[in-house]
Amino acid sequence: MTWVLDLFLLFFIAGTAIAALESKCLLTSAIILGAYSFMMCLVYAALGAVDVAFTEAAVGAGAGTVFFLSTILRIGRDTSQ
Amino acid sequence: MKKFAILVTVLVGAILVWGATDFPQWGDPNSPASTHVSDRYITEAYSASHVPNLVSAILADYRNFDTMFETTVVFTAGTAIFLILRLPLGPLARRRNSKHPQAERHPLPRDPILEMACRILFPPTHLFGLYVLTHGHYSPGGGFQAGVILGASFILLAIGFDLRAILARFPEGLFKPLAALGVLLYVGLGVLCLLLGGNFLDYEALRVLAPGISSAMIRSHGILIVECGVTLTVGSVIFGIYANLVSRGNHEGGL
Amino acid sequence: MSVIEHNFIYLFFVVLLMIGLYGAIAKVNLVKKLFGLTIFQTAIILFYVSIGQKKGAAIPILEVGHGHQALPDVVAAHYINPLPHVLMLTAIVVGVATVGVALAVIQRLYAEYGTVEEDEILEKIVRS
Amino acid sequence: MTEQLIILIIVWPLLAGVLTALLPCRENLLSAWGIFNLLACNAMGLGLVRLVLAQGSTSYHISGWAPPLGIELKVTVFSALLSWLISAVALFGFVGGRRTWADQIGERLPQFLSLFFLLVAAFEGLCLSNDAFNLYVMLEISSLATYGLIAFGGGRAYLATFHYIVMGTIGASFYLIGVGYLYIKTGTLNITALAHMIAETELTQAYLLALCFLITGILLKMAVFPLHFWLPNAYTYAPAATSLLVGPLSTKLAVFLLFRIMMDIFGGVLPSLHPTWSFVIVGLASVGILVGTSLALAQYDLKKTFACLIVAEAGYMLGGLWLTDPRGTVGALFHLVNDAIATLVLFLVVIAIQSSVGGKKLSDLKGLFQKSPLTAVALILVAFNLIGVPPTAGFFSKATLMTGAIASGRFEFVIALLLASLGNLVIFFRIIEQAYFQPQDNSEAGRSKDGQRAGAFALAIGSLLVMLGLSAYPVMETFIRPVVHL
Repeated sequence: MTWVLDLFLLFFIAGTAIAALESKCLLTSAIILGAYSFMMCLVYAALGAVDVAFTEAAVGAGAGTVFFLSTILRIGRDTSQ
Repeated sequence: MKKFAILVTVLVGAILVWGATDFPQWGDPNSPASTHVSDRYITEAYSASHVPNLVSAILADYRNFDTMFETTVVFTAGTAIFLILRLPLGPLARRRNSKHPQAERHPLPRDPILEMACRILFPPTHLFGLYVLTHGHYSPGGGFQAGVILGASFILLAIGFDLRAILARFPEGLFKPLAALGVLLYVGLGVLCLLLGGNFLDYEALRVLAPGISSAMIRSHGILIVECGVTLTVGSVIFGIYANLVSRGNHEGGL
Repeated sequence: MSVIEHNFIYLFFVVLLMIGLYGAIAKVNLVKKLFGLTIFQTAIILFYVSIGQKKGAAIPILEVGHGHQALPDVVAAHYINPLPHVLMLTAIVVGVATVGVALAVIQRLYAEYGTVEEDEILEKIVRS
Repeated sequence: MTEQLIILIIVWPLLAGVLTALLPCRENLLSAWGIFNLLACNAMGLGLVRLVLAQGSTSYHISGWAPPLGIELKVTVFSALLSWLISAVALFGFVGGRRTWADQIGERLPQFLSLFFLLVAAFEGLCLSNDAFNLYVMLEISSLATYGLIAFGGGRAYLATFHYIVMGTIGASFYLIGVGYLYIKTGTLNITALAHMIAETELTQAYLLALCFLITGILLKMAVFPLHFWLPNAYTYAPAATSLLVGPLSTKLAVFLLFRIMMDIFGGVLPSLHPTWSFVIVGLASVGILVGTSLALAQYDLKKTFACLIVAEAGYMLGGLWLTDPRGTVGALFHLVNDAIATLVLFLVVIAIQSSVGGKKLSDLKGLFQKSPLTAVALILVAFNLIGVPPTAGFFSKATLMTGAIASGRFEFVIALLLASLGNLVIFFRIIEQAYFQPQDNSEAGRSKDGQRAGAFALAIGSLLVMLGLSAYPVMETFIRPVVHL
C-alpha cells in the first residue's frame, strides 16, 4: 500500500511546484518553494537516497530558501503576474 | 511569449517521453546502470577504505576530483557574489549606482525571547554539524551537509540578533580566509600525495608519512581530511553569501 | 503502454521538468524565473536518483559497526547503486551556488532600475 | 615526473586563483603574481605538447583508481595544443587588460583576478578531462566564474548577466540530462568506455535523445544562431579585461566539447548519423553565419560588432564539424585555434582604440591613423584574417572548410562562408575608411603614450596570425589530422 503514499506525495509535489510559480506574492512563492524542496527531500528518502535527502533538506530547503527570503526582503513582495 | 514557452516546454516534454520509452525497467537489479560499474563500487568500497557509507567513500575517494571542483564551485560562487554585491563597487559602476531608495527596513525591536531561543539553539546546532562531519563515514552526512549546518547556525544567530553583532564575532576578515583555507586544504592534500610519489589525490602515497597504518585506514583518514576541507569552505561561504545578500553588500542592515 | 506501470517515475520527472522549464522561460518576474530554474534542477536530481534504484534493496550504507574489521559478504544486488547519489550531491550544491549569484545580480538590477519585472527593465533601458 | 604535467596544468591556476583572493589590492604586486603564474602555465602547456608529441595521447588516473572506478584525464595531440593555447591567450589577455584595471576595476582587483585564474583552471579542465560528469562540473565552474566577471561591468551588464545565467543553467542542465540518458543505458561515465559501448549497440531512442540533448546544451553555450541572444550584450557590457579572456575562449571550448562528443563518444556510429543530422545542423550553421554577420553589420558600437562576429564564427565551426568530409572537421578545429587568437586581437584593438581615441563608437574613430598608426595596422591585419586574405590563418581555415563543404556537397555552407567574408569586408572597410580617410576633427593630434603601447601589443599578437597562417599545413597535419579519425 505504500505506493499510494508515494503517488500522493508525487502529485502533491507537482501541485506545490505549480503553486510556487503561479502565486502573486513573492514571499508566498518562496515559502511554498521551501515546502517543495522539503517534499522532494521526502521523495529522495522514500527512494532510499539518504545522503541526497539530507543534502536537499539542508541545502535546498534550508540555505536556498534563506537566500530567496533575504532577497525578497530587499526588493519588495508584489509581482505583476 | 507565453505561447512560445508552452510550445517549447511541450516539445521538450514529448521528446523526453519518446526517449524514455526504451529505458530498462525501473528498479530491476541487473539494469545496465546497476551492473556495469556500480557493483564493483559496492563490493570493493569497504575493503578499500573501511568506510561503510558507500556514498562518502565514492565522493571522497574514487571520484574526489569531482568533489574538489565542487568545493571550488562553492568558493567561486562566494567570490563572485562578493565581487557583485559588496560595496563599494569599482569606479565604473559607482558612477551609475543605486538611484532608487531600496525598501529600507526600520530596525526591528529587540526581542528577548527570540534572542534567548537562538542563544540556546546555537551550541546544539554547531555540535550536530560537527557530528555530521565526523560521522560521515558511518551514517548519512559528510562535508557538504556539515558545512551547511555550521553556516546555518551562524545564520540563525544573525536572524536572532543583528547581522552587525554576529559580524563582530565572525567577521569577513575571518570567513573569507577560512573559505580559501578549505580549498587549499583539499588541493594541498592532493599536491602532497603528488609530491610523495603517488598520483594526484592518491591517499596511498600518504603511507610514507605514517608507515604503521594499513592502506585502508590511510584512505579513511584521507577522506576525513578532505571532508574537513569541504566543511570549512561550504560553511564560511554559505554564511558569506547570506551576509552579502541580506544587507546588499554593506553588512549593516538586514534581518 | 508498458512505460506507465513500471517506469512511472520517469514520466513524473518529465512533468516536473516541463513545469520548471515553463517557469524559467515564461515568467516575467526575474525571481519567478529563478523559482522555475530551481524546480527544473530538482527534477533532474530526481531523474538521476531514480536511475540507481533496485527493488527491495537497502540504502547504500553497509551495516558495519565501529572497529568491526570483518568484511561483510556484500552482494551488489542488496544495495542501491550509490553512484547517482554522489553525482547529485554535486548538482544540488551547484544549483544553490547559481541561485546565489543570480540573486546577487537581481539585487543589483533592483538598485539600478527599481524593479525586477523584465519588461519594465527593458522599457527603462530603451528609454535611457 | 613529466606524466604529472597533465594534472599540474589544471591545479596550478586553481591554487593561484584561491591564493589571489587573499592578496592585498596592490596593482604591481598582483600584476607580477599574475604574470608569474601564467608564464608557469605556458611552460606546462609547452611541456604537455612536447610530452604528447613524444609519447602520443596519454591518460592520467586521478587518485590512483583505474578509469571505470576513478576519474581519468586524457590528453590527445589537439587537446595539448588547446591547453597551451588557453594559457597563451590568458597570458596575453592578462597583460593586455592591465591598463584597464585602474579605471574599470579599482579595489576589487584581487577577487577579480581570483575569478580570472579559476576560469583558466576550469577551461584547462574542460579540455583535458575524460569523464562525462566531470565535464559538467567544469562547465559549471567556467559559467559561474564568467557570471561574476561579466556582472562586474555594472549598469547594462547586470541584465545581460542574468540572461546568461538563465540560458547557461538551462544549457548545462540539458547537458546533464544527456549524460543521464547515456548513463542509464550504458552504466558508465568514462568517455572512452562510453564510446566502446555505443559502438556495439544499435542506436535506440535513448541514445539519439541523449545526443540531441547534449548538442542542444552545448549549442546554448556556443551561442549559435537560434540560441545566441545572450552573447552580444554579455560580452559588450563586460569589463574590457573580462572580454579579453572570455571572448576568445568560452565559445571555442564549447565547440571542442561538441567535437569530443561527436568524435569520441558517438565516433563509431557517426557514419550512420551523418546524412540526416549533417543536413539539419549544417543548414542551421549556414543560417547562423548569415544572422551573425548581418547582426555585426547593424551595430555602431565597435565592441558589439566584434561580439556579434563571435556568433558568426560559432556558425563556421558548428557547420565545419558536421560536414561529412573529414576536411570540414580539420578546417573547423584549425578555425577554432585561429579564431581564438583573432578574437583576442579584436578586443585588444578595442582597448587600444579606447585609450588612444577615447571612444568605442564608429564615429569617434576619426584620424586613428594619425593618433596611433600601430593600432590601425593591427586592425587591418585582423580584418584580413577575418575576411580570409592569404598570408593570415583565416584564409587557410576558410579554404579547408570550403573544400570540405564542396566535397560533402553542402553548397549552402559554401555560399554562407562567401557571404560572411563579404560581410566582414564591408564591416572592416567601413571602420578603416572612418579611421584613415576621414579628415581628422579639430582635436589636437597628440599621440597618447598608452595608445601607442596598446597598439604595439595588439600588433605583436596580430603577427601571430600571420605566423599561424604560414605554418597552417604543418599544424593541421601534426596536431589536427591524427585526432580526426573519421
